[in-house]
Amino acid sequence: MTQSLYNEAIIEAGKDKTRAGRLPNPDATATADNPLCGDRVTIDLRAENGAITDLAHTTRGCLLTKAAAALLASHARGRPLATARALQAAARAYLEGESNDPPFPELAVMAPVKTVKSRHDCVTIAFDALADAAASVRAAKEGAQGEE
Amino acid sequence: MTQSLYNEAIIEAGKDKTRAGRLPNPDATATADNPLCGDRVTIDLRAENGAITDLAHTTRGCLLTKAAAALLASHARGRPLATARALQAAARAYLEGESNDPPFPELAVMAPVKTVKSRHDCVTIAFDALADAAASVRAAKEGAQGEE
Amino acid sequence: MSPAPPRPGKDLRRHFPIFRHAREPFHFLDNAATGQICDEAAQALLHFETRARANVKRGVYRLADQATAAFDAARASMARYLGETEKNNVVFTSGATAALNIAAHGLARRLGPGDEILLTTLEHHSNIVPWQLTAERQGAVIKAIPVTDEGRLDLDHLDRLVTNETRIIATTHVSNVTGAVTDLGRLRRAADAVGAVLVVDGAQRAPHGPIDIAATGADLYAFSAHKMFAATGAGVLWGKTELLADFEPLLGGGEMIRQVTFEKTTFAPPPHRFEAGTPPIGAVLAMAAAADWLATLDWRAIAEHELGLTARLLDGLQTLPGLRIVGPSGLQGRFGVVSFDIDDIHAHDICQLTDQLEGVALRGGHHCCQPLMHRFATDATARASLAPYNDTDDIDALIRGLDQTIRMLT
Amino acid sequence: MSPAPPRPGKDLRRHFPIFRHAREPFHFLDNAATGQICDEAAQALLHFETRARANVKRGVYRLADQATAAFDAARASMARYLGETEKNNVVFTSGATAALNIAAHGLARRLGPGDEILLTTLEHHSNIVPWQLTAERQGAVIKAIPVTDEGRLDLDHLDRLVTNETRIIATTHVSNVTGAVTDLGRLRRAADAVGAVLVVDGAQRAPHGPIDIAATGADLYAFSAHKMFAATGAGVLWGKTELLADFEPLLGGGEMIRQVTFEKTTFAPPPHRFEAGTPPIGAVLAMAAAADWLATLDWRAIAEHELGLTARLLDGLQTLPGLRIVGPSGLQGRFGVVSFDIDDIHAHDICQLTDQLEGVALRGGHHCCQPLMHRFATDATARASLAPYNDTDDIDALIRGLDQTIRMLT
Ligand SMILES: Cc1ncc(COP(=O)(O)O)c(C=O)c1O
Ligand SMILES: Cc1ncc(COP(=O)(O)O)c(C=O)c1O
Repeated sequence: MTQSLYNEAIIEAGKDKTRAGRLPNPDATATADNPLCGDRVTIDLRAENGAITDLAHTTRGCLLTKAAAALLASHARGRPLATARALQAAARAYLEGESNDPPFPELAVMAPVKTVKSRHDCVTIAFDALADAAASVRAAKEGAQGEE
Repeated sequence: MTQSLYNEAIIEAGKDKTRAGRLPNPDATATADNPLCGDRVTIDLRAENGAITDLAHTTRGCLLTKAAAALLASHARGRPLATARALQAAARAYLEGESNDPPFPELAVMAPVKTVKSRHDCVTIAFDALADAAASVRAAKEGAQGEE
Repeated sequence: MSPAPPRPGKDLRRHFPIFRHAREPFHFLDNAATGQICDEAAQALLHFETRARANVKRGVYRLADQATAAFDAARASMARYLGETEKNNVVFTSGATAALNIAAHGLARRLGPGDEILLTTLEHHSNIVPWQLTAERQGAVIKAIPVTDEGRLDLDHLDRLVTNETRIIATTHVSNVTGAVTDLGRLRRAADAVGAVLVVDGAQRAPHGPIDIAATGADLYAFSAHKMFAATGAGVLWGKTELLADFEPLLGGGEMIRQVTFEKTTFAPPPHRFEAGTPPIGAVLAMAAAADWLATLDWRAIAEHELGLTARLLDGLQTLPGLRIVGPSGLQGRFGVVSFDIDDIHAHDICQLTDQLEGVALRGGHHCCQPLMHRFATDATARASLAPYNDTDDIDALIRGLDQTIRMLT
Repeated sequence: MSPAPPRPGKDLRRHFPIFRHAREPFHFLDNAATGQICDEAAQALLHFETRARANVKRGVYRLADQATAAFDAARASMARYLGETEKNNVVFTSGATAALNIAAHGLARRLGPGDEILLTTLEHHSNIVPWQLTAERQGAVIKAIPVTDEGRLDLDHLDRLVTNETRIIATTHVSNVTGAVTDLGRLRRAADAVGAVLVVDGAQRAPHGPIDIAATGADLYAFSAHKMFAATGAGVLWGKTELLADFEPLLGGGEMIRQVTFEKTTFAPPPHRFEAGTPPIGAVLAMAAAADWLATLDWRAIAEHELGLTARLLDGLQTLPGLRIVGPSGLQGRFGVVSFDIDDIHAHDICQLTDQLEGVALRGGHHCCQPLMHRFATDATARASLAPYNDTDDIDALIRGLDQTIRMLT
């Protein structure tokens, strides 16, 4: 039997509905999915002065997907838009064992997932959606600046 | 190493050129080939009163093919056309071990080929060609009778 | 006299190396995805690859001749498993998927614009996508027989679905999600009424003992070796002589030709026409060894055993809160494949936890049956699927695991 | 420090189970048809099939997760064998033939009526027939680079053969009949001059050690596992990202889709798009194990050893009456594949007798190269082909056997 993948902290995070749902009038929305299992995370984002001021996620998927989305959503609020890509890379590196540090401390609860390769995507698709949403806010802002 | 497949008798029959070549004005000609190795036997036939009066074979192929064609050609002269199909079936049954009797005694030299399945066709294509040639003589004769 | 066949369950399990070697509790209930390999198949595979390896269909040295003879005998074995004597109607493929693609490609020339291919909502993607590729190329239309709330084909309106334009009916023999057995007789008559070809996906039927292909009424029949307790990498397309003779090959290459020039190539007759390149020889020989061994088992006893386990499973599942069975709730006309979902718990969480807690191997997902998932308004189900080596310990571990999973996650 | 790699010849032979078990003289010189399996591949195959079997890409229980991870690692191994880092450019197939068919099907959309595909007279049927099927469907034209009297590509008139209509150049890397190595640099430049795609059949190159795919200049590269000392039933199509991304799949089925409805199906990105159905998992893992092991060998020493044997073979053959070598008579730009015919003795008789007399496994026939046979005005040749485990005893047995054969039959 596999080492315990579903620790208390993951189960709790998976049930956490604090940032679950949609935002009204988001600055950007992005969806990422896992074609192999159909899981899907949609992230709505609001930003100001290059920082994430608010975000919410709608997640269809397993407990790991929900837990990762909830943890990421709590962490990301208030962070610079520019860090979203780095978070995405750091999450992958952490799961694949290329780095010992989680992208942020709370994600350390996902440590048991490292050994279960087929579940890595469950954790990373929320990061994918956030990175895409952040990129599209920044692109829109640059576009707007360009027009000035 | 395989049990001796090429006995003296086979080698001798393979070199026998008595009935090798073409017949002038044959009553029928048929060709059979082995698509896997490209071997090919063409048989020319002359017949009278339902019996084979003369035949010749042109054989492109290995020693077994040549030997089988030569042995068959010597045997078939003077036999009823009607036996050609039976010879064909008997040759196959002999090689596949379904019958202990060769279609005619001289073919017993082919006994070692029984255990080498990939060479069975080398022996049988001459029989295929003879059966086809005989069938076409008979068909032609029947056609001619029908017109009388 | 041959010895009595092993009894289903733990006795039979001893013929499968993986169970002899398992050190931890190992309740393998993912047999619909792949069966475990039996000793006979493993030995045939290993013998060929490590002691007798040579390429087939060409060589004359002893090893090559023996390999060719064994390959030929394997064709006869598979024909026998199908209750047939003509071995040349057995085409060796890399699996059921390849077999269905060869069928769909071969039948393409029978299809013109507006012609119809009738599938079913139960189908595996491997019996949908090949037809879509063919339909698109020929301008044909795809229709599908619907499914009842019990996960069976709904044949009530078959008359309306089968039209004068129906050229092909392609159906699974046994559903890999609900376990329902298709009424092939009904479909055969429907096909006959309009002169359509009946293609049967037997991937989930082949592991359940010898098949009487004539009784199925199938014109073409496909299955995979790895699901019938042989190795990965081989399968069969069985087809009627006249049909196969008319098929264009899907793949070109060595061993499938009669003569090649740059101007014109002619093809070998079936089955070779469809076996381009070096075949998966080891896996084919393993499949034949498995088929020969399976034919010695007592399938009446196995069916009874598996239905007993299915009843135990259905009973156990029905005690669990929030659990819905996707498929027949009874034992008639089904095999031991049972899918279900649980309120608010994702199928992957169910599978991960039952493995973690009780060592149960269960599959979760869409099972390559997205149209069927859509029919049942779900993204994914969990699925338990039985083989002759399963026993009550497997079922009980599953129910225990599910019970704990539900407590943990709700 | 890792131990020194085994020396080519008898020392290396100990790593191949078939030679350890052979009871009679066994001089295996049919390596171009299939290589013998090495211990590493046999163990990986057996381990997966009998101890670790689960289907890949879907399951989450431990066994399935490990199988998926191993399958993924195998992709990385094969990329490494090709000197590449991007594993997703490695498509697993059932063999070189399937790989070339996927390539020919995928490139079809680049071809219109009158467009040209340039092949060579050296090609194996598996690198001819797929292009003919594609050409016929698209109305394209097939041309072929001729061959010199030494059995090498004749590139003198390449300028005239490559035209503005040339969309694809498909060539073997190493001839399976003459052993000649293709000057891929020349063909790469010719392809670049007109914007054509370069497809390379590496079936006979893959057994000769790691490949620097970038240095070959290939856009697409195909080979089989069974010729590189792994199991039957697997192979690779390697392709550049942009090309594969643009390919339509040849086979439809499970595991290659993104979303399936009866109305519309969307496909997964490469490599999965081309891996419909359950893959030959055991054979894929065996191939990766073989590739990893092959990468540890001393290929400079092996090349020297094989060329030494080739020289000994050519020298020996030249002493025999009525014998003609079909291929290069020298050692430059070639591998140890040597074809020949003997006046008035059929290739099959040569092969049968050398096996019978000396236990030599030799291949006779057209070697799936009928256009090349036609070029040399013969129906069949006999062929000896070398692997790292061959040694002088094999060559000497062959020459002895040929000598006796000629005496017996002439
Ligand atoms: C040059 C060449 N190309 C392609 C092939 C086809 O390989 P396979 O039969 O393994 O598909 C072969 C082997 O027969 C070959 O020698
Ligand atoms: C009903 C059904 N059809 C077809 C297939 C495809 O079989 P394979 O993946 O072995 O080609 C499967 C197995 O996944 C199946 O369950």
